[in-house]
Amino acid sequence: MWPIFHKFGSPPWLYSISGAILRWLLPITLIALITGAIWGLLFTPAENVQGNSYRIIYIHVPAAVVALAGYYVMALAGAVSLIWRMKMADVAMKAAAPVGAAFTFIALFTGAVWGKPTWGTWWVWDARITSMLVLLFLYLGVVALYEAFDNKEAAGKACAVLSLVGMVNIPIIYKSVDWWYSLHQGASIKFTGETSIHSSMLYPLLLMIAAFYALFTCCLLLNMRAELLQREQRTQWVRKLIDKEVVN
Amino acid sequence: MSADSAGAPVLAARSLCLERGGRELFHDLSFDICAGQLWQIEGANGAGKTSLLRILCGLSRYGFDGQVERHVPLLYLGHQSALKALLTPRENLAFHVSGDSRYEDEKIESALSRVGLYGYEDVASHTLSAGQHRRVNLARLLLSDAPLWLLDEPFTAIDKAGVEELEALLVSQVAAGGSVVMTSHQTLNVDCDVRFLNLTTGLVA
Amino acid sequence: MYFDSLQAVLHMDGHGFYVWAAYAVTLVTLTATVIAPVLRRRRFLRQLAAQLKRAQGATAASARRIN
Amino acid sequence: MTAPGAGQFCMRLLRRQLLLAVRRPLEIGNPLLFFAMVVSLFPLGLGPSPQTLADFAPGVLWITALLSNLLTSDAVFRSDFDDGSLEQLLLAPQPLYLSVLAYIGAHWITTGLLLAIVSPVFALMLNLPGQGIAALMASLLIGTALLSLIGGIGAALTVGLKRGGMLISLLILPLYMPVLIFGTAAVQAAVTGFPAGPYLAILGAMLCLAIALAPVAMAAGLRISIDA
Repeated sequence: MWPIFHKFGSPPWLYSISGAILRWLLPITLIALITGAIWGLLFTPAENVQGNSYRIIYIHVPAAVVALAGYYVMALAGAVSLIWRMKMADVAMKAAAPVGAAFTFIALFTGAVWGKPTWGTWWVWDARITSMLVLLFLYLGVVALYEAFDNKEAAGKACAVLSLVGMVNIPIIYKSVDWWYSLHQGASIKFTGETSIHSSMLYPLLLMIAAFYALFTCCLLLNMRAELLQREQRTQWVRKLIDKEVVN
Repeated sequence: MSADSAGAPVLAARSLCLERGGRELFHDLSFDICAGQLWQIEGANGAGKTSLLRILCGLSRYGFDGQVERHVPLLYLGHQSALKALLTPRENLAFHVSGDSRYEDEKIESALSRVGLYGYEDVASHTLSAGQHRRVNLARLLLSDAPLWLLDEPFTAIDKAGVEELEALLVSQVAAGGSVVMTSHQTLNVDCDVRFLNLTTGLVA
Repeated sequence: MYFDSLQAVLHMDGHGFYVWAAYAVTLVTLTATVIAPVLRRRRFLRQLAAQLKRAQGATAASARRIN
Repeated sequence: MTAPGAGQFCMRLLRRQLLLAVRRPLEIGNPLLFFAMVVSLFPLGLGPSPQTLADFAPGVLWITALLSNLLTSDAVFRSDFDDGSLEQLLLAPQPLYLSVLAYIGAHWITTGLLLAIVSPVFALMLNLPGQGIAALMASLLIGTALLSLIGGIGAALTVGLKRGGMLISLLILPLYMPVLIFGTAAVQAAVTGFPAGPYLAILGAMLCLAIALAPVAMAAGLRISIDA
């Protein structure tokens, strides 16, 4: 296990392996996304209650799932960077924050657009939407804290602490918001479709969830590569890389 | 007193490397600081003297390579005086945050009068001058029984008499078997061996 | 295919605006998320290459600047 | 002479922080003044109808308390960072975990505790029904301690930054939300005649968790800030 761990700690290795992964993962992801979107938009039947507006589910649910998972990826990377002082974990954590924020934004926006035809309002202070909003704030907090530090190594550590604090708090926030909403709930609004989703609707959804996970990985790797270069700009391997990549 | 007779090191630096802003400040720096030694770290501005001292005392924990082993309690005086303007010198010493034991009142009084702050014990520190702030910190040196002192530019803002006093303090600390590591541009006028660590040339002498 | 015509696809029984708006914004956001690091990496590489070229041209000058 | 035990050192820090606060009474008065002024803004915005005010009172009082706590939390470590005391604290042989607890304790005593004590006056001004006042005080007592602990994390992470003031609110406001929810819920329950105990118990549980974990994060944050 340790040799692999050490390899992950080596920037040039990570840079080249991530490049190799991206070369096939990115096309596959794009194909999966396009297939899933076309399948969900054009080839699935309309939902009984919501009609065609439910088709937003094919981006809303995957974005929400991946946004939440992304926070845990970020916090775990932060923990690794704090405990084992692994610089590459730092890079991964920093790279995850803006990507996670983008996915959270998508989940929020599509949720709002979905809410208008379904509930007749753009925004409901529903437990899930509210905690998604909090998640966006947490992501933005990490991004803002990172940008505020001049010393990027300190920035990485500080963000790692913050993301761990956030990870402890996410379940608490979610539970308390959930409880708060059930206390104040006036008209009962429930997400439909999830409990009794038809398999013809389910398969494209699963495909989209997988594709979004893959896309998150791609974005994470792309961000890490950019960050790696910047951090390692004075090292020999980056110099060599420049000769190779820029001359061409 | 020589290094050979001094026994086990109180502080050991092992292959320290530090890079700041793309420039290597020092590379593969190893040395042992033993009891009864006085070390002066030299170097041009920006040579990394303060950075090295912060690494040695443990305030810098990452961003450098190498290990530091600390074997004894230490006392660190940085650029900042760590004095609260709203507290009097007496309170500043009595409530000091560095975790020393609580000093008795008489001890604080005698220390303050020894550093020339007799009569200033109970005025708010913000009325004191920068040099007097440094002198309160000298009183900390008098009170402390830490075997290792790490002093960052201790002579700044101190008048001639104060410099002599501080030099006498350093000598007595070394004579009592303690050790001192300090950064300074000044030539020390002390009658004990001074070891030099020049960060610009990388020489240990 | 569930819909009969392009018209029906765009209209989606009155929900077309919402569905297509959601997909469009998602597309834009995701594209930006993917493109941003690629651009950043490319810009950085170019910058660094230029910097190296300059350093090679004037080693002495750059040495003076650092000091 | 040996270094004092952790408990003794903690008490010394607590005394030091309280003494510093007493020496600058304006710092103690400011959050209270802020609380009073913001509370008096709400009737202007919501209208003077006693019923409206009474309905909104629990939320208004809690949000105002939260904001005034937020404003002061930036200063917990700031002056110690500026004059170098923080470096000395980090080098102290006593566990930093307990030392930061002492700082937070002093902060709570000079802000949250006082706020909880004066809150009934403002509760009456906002026409909060009498049966809610005890719950308000109790929830503020527990809740502001929680807020101070959470705010301390933000303060520790941003103390090394020159423009930390605005950033700290972005970092810690999301974490304040559960406290706000259960704090207002306790008051609302008491007003409507339900027991406030369960909500206070939840606040207490969160406080226990925060006491256990927040100092760890604060200590790590301070070490990072000092190192930056």
